[in-house]
Amino acid sequence: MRNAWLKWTMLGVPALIAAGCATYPDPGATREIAEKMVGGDFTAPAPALLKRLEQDKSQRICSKIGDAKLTQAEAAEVVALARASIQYPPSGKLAGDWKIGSRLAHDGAGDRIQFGRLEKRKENGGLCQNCHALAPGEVNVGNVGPSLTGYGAQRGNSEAIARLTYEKIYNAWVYFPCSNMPRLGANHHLTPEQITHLVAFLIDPQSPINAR
Amino acid sequence: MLNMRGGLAAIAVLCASVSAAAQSTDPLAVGRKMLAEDNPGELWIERGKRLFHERRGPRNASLEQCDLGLGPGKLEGAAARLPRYFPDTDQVQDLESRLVTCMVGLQGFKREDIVRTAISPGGSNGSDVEALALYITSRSNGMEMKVALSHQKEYDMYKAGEYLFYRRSGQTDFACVQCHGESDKRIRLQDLVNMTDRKQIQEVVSTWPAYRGAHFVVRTMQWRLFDCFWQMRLPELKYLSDTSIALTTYLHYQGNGAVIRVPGFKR
Amino acid sequence: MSEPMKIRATLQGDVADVRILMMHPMETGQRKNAKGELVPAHFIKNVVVTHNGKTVLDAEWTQAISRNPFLGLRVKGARAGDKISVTWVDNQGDKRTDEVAVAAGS
Amino acid sequence: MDYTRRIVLRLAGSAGALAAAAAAGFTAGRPAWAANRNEAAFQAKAVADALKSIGAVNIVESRDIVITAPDIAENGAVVPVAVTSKIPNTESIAILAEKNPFPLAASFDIAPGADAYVSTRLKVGQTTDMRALVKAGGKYFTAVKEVKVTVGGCG
Repeated sequence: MRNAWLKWTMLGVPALIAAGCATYPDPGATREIAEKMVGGDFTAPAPALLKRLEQDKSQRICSKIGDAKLTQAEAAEVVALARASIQYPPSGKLAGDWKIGSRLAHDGAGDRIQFGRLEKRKENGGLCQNCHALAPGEVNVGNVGPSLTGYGAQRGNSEAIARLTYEKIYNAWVYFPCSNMPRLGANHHLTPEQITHLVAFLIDPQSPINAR
Repeated sequence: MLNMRGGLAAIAVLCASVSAAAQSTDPLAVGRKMLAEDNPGELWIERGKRLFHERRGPRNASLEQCDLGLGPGKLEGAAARLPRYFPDTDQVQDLESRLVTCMVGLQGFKREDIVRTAISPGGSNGSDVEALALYITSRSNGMEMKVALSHQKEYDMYKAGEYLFYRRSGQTDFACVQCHGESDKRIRLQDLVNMTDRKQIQEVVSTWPAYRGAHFVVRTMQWRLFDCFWQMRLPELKYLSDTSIALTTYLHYQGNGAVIRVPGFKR
Repeated sequence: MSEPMKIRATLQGDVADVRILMMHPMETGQRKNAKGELVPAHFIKNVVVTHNGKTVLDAEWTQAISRNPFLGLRVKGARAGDKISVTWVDNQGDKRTDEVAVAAGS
Repeated sequence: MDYTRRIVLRLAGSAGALAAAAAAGFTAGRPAWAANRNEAAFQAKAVADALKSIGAVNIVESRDIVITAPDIAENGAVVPVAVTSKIPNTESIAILAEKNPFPLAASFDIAPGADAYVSTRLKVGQTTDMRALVKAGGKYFTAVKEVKVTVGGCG
């Protein structure tokens, strides 16, 4: 019940209108007011970086307010857009080097903007550790996303699993439309090659994530 | 076990000593409690008070005539009702926005100079605005948050804030709600507040400005929002922007009833 | 030009619980500022706490003490109104003394 | 904002800063029970050397020393540590963060008959044993507690 209390406060609105007071703008007006704010309220060291604030179609669909639900048609559209976004590595090899993947999974930096500077590095981190449990016993891990401990040990490391895993990292919305998981490949936060290393980190039997 | 470099044959008895510290099951709890009990943010309050009453700026004036919504110089309870609409500026303003209006209007400071230095570097002595914002808010300590929506612009701000809370963009596809929409979630070890739960919103909005342990300075709500957008990999949120005030209006209004107790202590 | 310390001294039985916060950078001498210049070492070396003029604790500190330091101690045989005085001296010769009266416990 | 990370990394220091720091003294009017600053001990890079400089020999592990500190510290730049000694006639309490470049972080001389309790906050570069060294009745006692440091912070 995300916004139960909020709904409760909304009940007070008609009374206010009756009293001749100001009231909440309608959704269209709200959108206009808020989008105008977004257009003027941010700065970036390069104008092109301001484009990050613009929403693509999927992001617009996925920005549901409160408890509003995704319709089936919307979900289907997000999935179709996600499916179309996926690009595979030129080599065709979907599982790379789990050691590189481990480093990436524990790296939360890259591409942030503050005090007039863009945090540009050789490559962006994979951000995994921020939200997912990784190797058994690792303490400094988040829980916004599901635990990945034993990911490969439970699923194996077949070609089909490698492909599924690659696609989930590249664009999770193929399988979970509008989930909290960033579309790391589709948004060009990670390269296809980086994603193959993360795949290996998840499914390789040697990877610490699959340690017993 | 003793784990030391070099010859330590000097130690006579080698039984492992057990500390009585960790009775709690949460391994972080002991440290959090010890740090929060003695909050260095307290050191900023005196400074903010001095800055409020001192004659400063090109006009050599104090802030004693600053109207934060309850009349010139009236500080008790003022922060508890912010953001609010101010007819003289025809704007909805949060505490920091209104404070800057006073520093410009009464003391003659240049707005751009204040804005440039308002968010201090980590490990500095902090900015004047940070100290003033804490002092002013501390004058509402023990009082309930009581933000009202009555002017049309206040309603507009509230709804815009709600819209922005759920607006996803950028390369992480994040809106606020992606990290602050569920309870008992963490980014690494850092607890995330569920900003869709009234109790948790109240806990947050009543404890800013706060001493941020990792930065060794007092931080404000403006900073909190600014830093979230940084982590989301979005462009920099302008200090005192409408976006920041909309989000603050949205959160503060939902936090109504919370009892203000600043400075908070954040890890 | 140092900021005053924040000292709390509260009676619990005949022991004063003393908690001291100080504003000080406690620079290690190894940190670089935004311009890439080394920030010189600047830290409190010595802290002395007295109870009605009599020293009860004499501490030697290093750069390993955190920025905006905290010191907690307990003073036996204290009574409400007793004077607790704290003096710190840093490696650049800066010095500060602040004093409070012991408050009755709640 | 990786301020914490930077400050912790740069804790790996040189003896120079400490030596320079030795200059300004504060010894005048010091009571007889308070020792002068033992610069050699503070500049020691190994725990054993620090203990040697202090003159601590025949150190006995004691359960009468209680170290209160977090099992896991979220922020290595501010690790709270409190030490209580229940050993009669405690004269001083020293705190050593064993993995720090200069392990001896602080030393507290306690007036005869005063309460042997101190609480402070330390910068700790990495997961370490936190050691308390107590001098009481001319003898040395010790206890340790491990503190895991995750550095924390975003990014």
